Amino acid sequence: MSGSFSSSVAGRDIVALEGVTKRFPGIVANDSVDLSIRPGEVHVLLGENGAGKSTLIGMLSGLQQPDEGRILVDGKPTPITSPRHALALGIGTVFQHMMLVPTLTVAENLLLGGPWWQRPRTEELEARVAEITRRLGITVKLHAKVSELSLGEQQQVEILRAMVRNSRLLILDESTSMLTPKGIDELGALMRRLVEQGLAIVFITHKLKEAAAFGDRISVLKLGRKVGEIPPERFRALGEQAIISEIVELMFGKQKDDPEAVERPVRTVQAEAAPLLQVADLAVAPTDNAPGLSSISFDIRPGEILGIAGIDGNGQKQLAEALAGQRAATGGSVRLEGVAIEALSVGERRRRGLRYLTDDRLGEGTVGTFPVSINFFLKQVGAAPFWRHGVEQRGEIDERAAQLVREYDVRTPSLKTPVARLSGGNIQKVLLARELAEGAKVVIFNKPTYGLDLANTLASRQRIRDTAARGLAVLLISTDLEELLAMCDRLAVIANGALVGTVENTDDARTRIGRLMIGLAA
Amino acid sequence: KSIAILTPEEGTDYGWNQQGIDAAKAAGKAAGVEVVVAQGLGYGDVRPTLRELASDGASLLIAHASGYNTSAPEIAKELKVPVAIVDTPNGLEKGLVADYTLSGHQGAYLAGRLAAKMSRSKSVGIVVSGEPPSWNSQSAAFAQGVKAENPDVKITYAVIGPAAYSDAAGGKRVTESVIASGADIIFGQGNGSSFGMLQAVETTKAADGGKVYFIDVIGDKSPIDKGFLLSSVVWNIEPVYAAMIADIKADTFGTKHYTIGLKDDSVKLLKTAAIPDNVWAEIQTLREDVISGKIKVDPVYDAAAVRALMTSVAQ
Amino acid sequence: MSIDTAPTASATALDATSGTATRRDILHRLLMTLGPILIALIIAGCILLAVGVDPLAYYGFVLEKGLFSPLGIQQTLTRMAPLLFLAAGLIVAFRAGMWNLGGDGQFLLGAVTAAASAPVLVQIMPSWLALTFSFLIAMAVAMIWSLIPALLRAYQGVNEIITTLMMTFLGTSLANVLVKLMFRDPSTTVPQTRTLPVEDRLPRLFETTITSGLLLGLAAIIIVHLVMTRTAFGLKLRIVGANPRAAVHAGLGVSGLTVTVFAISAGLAGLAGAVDIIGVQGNVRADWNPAYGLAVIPAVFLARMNGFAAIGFVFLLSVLSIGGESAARRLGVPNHFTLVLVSIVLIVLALAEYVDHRYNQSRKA
Amino acid sequence: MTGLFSEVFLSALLFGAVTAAIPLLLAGLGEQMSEKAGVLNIGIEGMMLAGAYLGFVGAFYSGSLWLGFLTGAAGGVAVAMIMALLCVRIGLNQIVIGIALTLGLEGLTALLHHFQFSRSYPRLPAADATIIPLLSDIPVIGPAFFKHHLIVYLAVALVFGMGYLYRRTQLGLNLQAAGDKPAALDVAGIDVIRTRTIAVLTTGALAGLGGAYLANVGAGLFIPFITNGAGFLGIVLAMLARGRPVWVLFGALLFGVCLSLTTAMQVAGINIPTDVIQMLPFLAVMIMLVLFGRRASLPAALGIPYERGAR
Ligand SMILES: Nc1ncnc2c1ncn2[C@@H]1O[C@H](COP(=O)(O)OP(=O)(O)OP(=O)(O)O)[C@@H](O)[C@H]1O
Ligand SMILES: Nc1ncnc2c1ncn2[C@@H]1O[C@H](COP(=O)(O)OP(=O)(O)OP(=O)(O)O)[C@@H](O)[C@H]1O
Ligand SMILES: [Mg+2]
Ligand SMILES: [Mg+2]
Repeated sequence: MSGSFSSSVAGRDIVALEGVTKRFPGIVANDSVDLSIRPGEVHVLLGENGAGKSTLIGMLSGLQQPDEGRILVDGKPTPITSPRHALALGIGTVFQHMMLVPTLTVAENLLLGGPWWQRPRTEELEARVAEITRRLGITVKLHAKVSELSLGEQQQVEILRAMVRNSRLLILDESTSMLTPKGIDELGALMRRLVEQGLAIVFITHKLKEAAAFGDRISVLKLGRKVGEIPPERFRALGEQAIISEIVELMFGKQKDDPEAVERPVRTVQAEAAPLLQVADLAVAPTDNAPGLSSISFDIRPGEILGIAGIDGNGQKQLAEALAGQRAATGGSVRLEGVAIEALSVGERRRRGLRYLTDDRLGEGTVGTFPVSINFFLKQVGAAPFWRHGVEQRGEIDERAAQLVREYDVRTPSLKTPVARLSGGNIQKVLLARELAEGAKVVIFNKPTYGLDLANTLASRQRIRDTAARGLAVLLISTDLEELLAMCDRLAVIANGALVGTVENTDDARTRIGRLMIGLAA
Repeated sequence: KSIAILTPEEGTDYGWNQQGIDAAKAAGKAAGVEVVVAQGLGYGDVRPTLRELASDGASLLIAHASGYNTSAPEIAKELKVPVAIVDTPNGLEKGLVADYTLSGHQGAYLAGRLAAKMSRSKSVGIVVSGEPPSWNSQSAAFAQGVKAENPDVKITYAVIGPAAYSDAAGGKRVTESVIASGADIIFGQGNGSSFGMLQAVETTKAADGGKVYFIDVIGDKSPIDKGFLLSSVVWNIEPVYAAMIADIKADTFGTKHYTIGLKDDSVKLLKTAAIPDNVWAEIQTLREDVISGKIKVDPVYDAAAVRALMTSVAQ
Repeated sequence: MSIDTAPTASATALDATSGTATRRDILHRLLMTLGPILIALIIAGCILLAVGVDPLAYYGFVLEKGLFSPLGIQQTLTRMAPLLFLAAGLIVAFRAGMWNLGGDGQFLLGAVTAAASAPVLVQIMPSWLALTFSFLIAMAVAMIWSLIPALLRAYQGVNEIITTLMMTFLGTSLANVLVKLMFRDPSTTVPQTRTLPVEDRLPRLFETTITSGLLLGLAAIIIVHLVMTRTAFGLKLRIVGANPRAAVHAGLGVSGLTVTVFAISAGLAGLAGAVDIIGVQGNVRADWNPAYGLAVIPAVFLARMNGFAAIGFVFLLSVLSIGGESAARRLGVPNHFTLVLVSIVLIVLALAEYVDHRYNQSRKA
Repeated sequence: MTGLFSEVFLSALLFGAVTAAIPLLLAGLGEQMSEKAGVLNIGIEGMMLAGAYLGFVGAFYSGSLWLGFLTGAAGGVAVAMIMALLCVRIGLNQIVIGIALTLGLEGLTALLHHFQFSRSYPRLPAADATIIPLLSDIPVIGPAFFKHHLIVYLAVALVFGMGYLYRRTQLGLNLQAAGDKPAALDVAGIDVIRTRTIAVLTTGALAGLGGAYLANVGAGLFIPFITNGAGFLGIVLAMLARGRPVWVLFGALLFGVCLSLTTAMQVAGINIPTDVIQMLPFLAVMIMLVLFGRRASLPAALGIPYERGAR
């Protein structure tokens, strides 16, 4: 693929890390990591949640300084002191968390960083963006406010921003997590074109197939240490399956072929049983920056997993929030076990067994500054046995929290650690533990594996299957079609706030869903 | 042995606080007792200071602010120390509480006569930074004096704000407006804000292009005057304090009201170079009439009554 | 829709420490408080030297007259009563992420209504009952006064910093209007309310001049502290404060809680006014505004919204204000110097906390 | 009663309204800039006092108003530097430091005044007015609005300059980003700390200038506590204006007009207590908030210190 090119510049690292170590209170996030980044290569960085990938990126982009070790740029030791410095060195980063100003337009965000006395050079930018987008085959709405864009669109803007800056090294931290399968393929093709033009790319993902498909070189981090590297020569020599199994071996130390390709277990959907959740003609008014919902209807029976597929930003969040009671519905009915609940509060719906696992873990799922232990019980504040007569029972809370930490394998320095300090995957485990606790009847999962590493993804999926197997009704919202096909009994497709069709998950489901998603009849 | 005076602000205001402190010092000196000055105490709770001064051995506490007239008698009873308070004529208690309700209304009346005589535009203004009783009585008497002298003189009355004592900018702004309404003599009352009034008078021309004059109250601002001070209703509180000290010695403290007035010059009009001698002579005659009772000036303390007087006067 | 998660987050940064403190922690905190105060005194001492006053003499008087003399300590403790109530009210609001900066308006309205009702009520019912009623009236009035900012924040998302600041300007004026026009004592020329006789006020403690309002204040702040740290209700408020979206997600009635928080906070401020009037002042004069709120706000922050620490800081403020006045008088410094002293103490304490925090972090890493 | 509202008197009232509005305008514009950049500047009252004091000292000793404005602005900047150092650089709590600075400057300026001026109470001569030809000949309006010191027109021009700055320049973008999402600004290569420092220092300069105007032109002298809460009004104005400088101007004028209204009503003999009239501007704004409240949103990162890479 890139052979001809990389051989010509082989051996010249743009950036190299030597023995880089970074510590945070209570944790060594990076432990003597060596890494070489070369032009013409897509260097894939893999690792579990909390392995230290983003920390490494933070040091490359000037957000953080290593405690030990050094960074070489063009062979010279160069402490990268600030993001500005990193940009000046030609290092452009698309961060894992959105780094756009929501109240500014796309154009203004792209212009951010110019000399302060200048008028923003909009015309110049427009020309430049037109050229880049044409080359990349994407479109961006330059004059839309960022807050009005879907997460996927925002991610495109961030990639575009790195391009506009003429980066020599482009870092993408989990940039595919918000994209559709088609978008992911396009991004892959784009990366290929960019490295062919001589750029270096660092690409972080949790999806091994992406790693195998787009990478030239793979490094694997584990608990802050680099545990292995597959250099380009070896990479090209192996097939996709071989690469994946080698990665899995590096990451988990055990051999297993494509771990994502689990058999869909035959489940016992009680076809004759009364639906646990019945939704009829649900409607929600649109807001400034989100589409509304119109006449959403579906049923879910006990033990059934209904998937909601669709491109991000088509009303998935609105649907989940309307069901959970967080968003006012303008019409329609929601019945839980036959009882109308559409007029009930969030808390009351939860007490009746409706659970909602949000996709916004830090924004609304947790209180970042509160300890892990309390975050397990955020939705049960005041309930026995953790509170008696309104008074906190710290012993009970800690005991149960410790139990949940074990049961759900939450990796945390202690129960008292503020939850925001955990990595994304571990925060997700806290949420799972909270939502699946006793009394659940219907569970809404919104992008449950977004940002999770492979092991956590698999574990979460297994939890969801177990949930259904216990006779609960599950609504699974995801932008990952593979995930939906691997999990669901039926799939509905959402587009522009309406369900455009529902299909049974049979062999031809993939194509039928695909047709629905691009606006054709199934 | 020693007496103490408590004032809400620093005794450098050429006004109420300074007059009180200076008088206490003078009276103390005359009687051979030490004077402790507690100034700048604000208008909050002065019980701590009162208690401390009493425990330090002061044998008379002069609570020189109407805001202190609840706390001081309480401390008097608690610690059996004589206190003197202001503006509370019915608060007397033998041996413990004496009142000195000071009112310069007689002087203000003369100031009104003076202003009416001297106003070229036949329009004078009263600017106050708040409406405490002692100011009200002077505002009212001033208006009465103006009208008695010449009913055709227009009086403009303006309050800067409810408690704009330190609002110098407000003092200047309101005074300028009042001058614009035609006044060429301003009768001004207000602590810090009165310096703003003075500044306005100094920097604003009257409608006829001439000087605007300022009549001050309580203190004597001539040391800082730039030639715009027409007069001042000056209070001399020393006789009051001297009488108090004497009453304590004679064991008659708390049995009488102390007042100030034209009679013993404890209220007097300040003579400045701006007042022609013939006018001054006329004012002196009027002074005799007030003292003799031929002219009766009654104090009006209530803000609403003062305003009523102004509007009725203004017509 | 970014209503104002803004100051919220900085509040919660402080809120993380709601856990129990060990003895060593307390000792450490004590050191980290006394040390900076010493430094602040040195800085302020330089200013004193510059104006020709012996700083040692000054501080000697501050300590003697504010702390070590029997009279001084009694005055200091008496001064604390309203401040403690205000601090308690601020703790509730700040922990819940509501920036109630309207404490002074609520305080004054509470004070005026207490002053208006108590002298009347004591004539028709037993004293204790009358005072209880006065307290309740003051609390209720302050609560009602907070309703507008509370509802605006809860249902319209209007930032409460603006509304409470404005309501404080309004409340101050309204309190004056009430004193001058409605509750004015007809027997005095000075516009003020009727005076509650000394014997009907809150009893003094033992043989001292310390008001029993101090005990009420202590009780209030300790109860508030325990409720905020140990109960489900307190946790709910803290969740709302730390992450309002998480509160919605968790099914908490955020709007209702917001109104409740404002009511409690304002109610406590109203009680502060009442305890000052019923315990000490006896009446309210027109244009009276001690502006305690402004000084208590930083104290509550420095205490990291911890009730016990707040007691300490309120005590410190009281010592400084009582002793500072006395020292200034004795040495011929204008009383305004106390303001400078308090300001320097606050800044150095804030700095010390930062240094301490940094040190802890680097040690852990 | 006919003579009461002569043209001269009406224009004096409006003139007074403008004079009273200018310090509020400058303070509000300054506060607005801080808030835009994410710093809640509660210490603005202290900055105004510093400006008032130093501005007066400068003008009094040099005899030049312009030098006074300069020293006043410098005084505001000096206080703002403490604020920037403590709250922006090292991230101390903005409310604690703001209140502490206000208290400290209240005390310090009163102290300095005590030692320096409390026996002489010096006063400045009248500020010389720049008379705008033609416009100043309009009856009532002319003398009220077009016979002010040059600094007044500059302050009004500044309103539009700020509007341009916020909407049309790179610095405007930077400020908004610093208030709404500082991390995004940082990774775009702009130093957040520096941006916020610039904003806070500008606030100091404007507040100091406002204080100097208040002392030198508004009052013509300095006395302790002369600002009387103008800084806090500036905060309210800035928050209500939601990032739009013209709204600060409208708000400041509203307050100024209400103050003059007090005088007008008294002179007209309308007997409403001054307390009630003083409540009017606040009541007006409260009613506006109740009616249009939802729109009063603030920058997302307001009051939160920025620390690079913090989680
Ligand atoms: N600023 C910080 N303060 C404290 N701890 C931190 C900080 N940043 C990262 N960590 C910790 O360092 C470890 C590595 O985190 P990092 O974000 O680099 O992981 P990651 O590999 O990117 O994980 P993920 O796949 O979940 O994004 C985690 O345990 C995290 O909790
Ligand atoms: N290698 C480089 N190439 C181009 N410019 C550089 C380089 N290193 C530093 N600079 C410039 O030097 C200046 C100082 O950098 P920077 O803003 O990072 O430093 P700082 O303000 O001292 O620290 P901080 O990053 O904490 O703000 C910036 O203007 C930056 O653009
Ligand atoms: Mg990461
Ligand atoms: Mg992640």
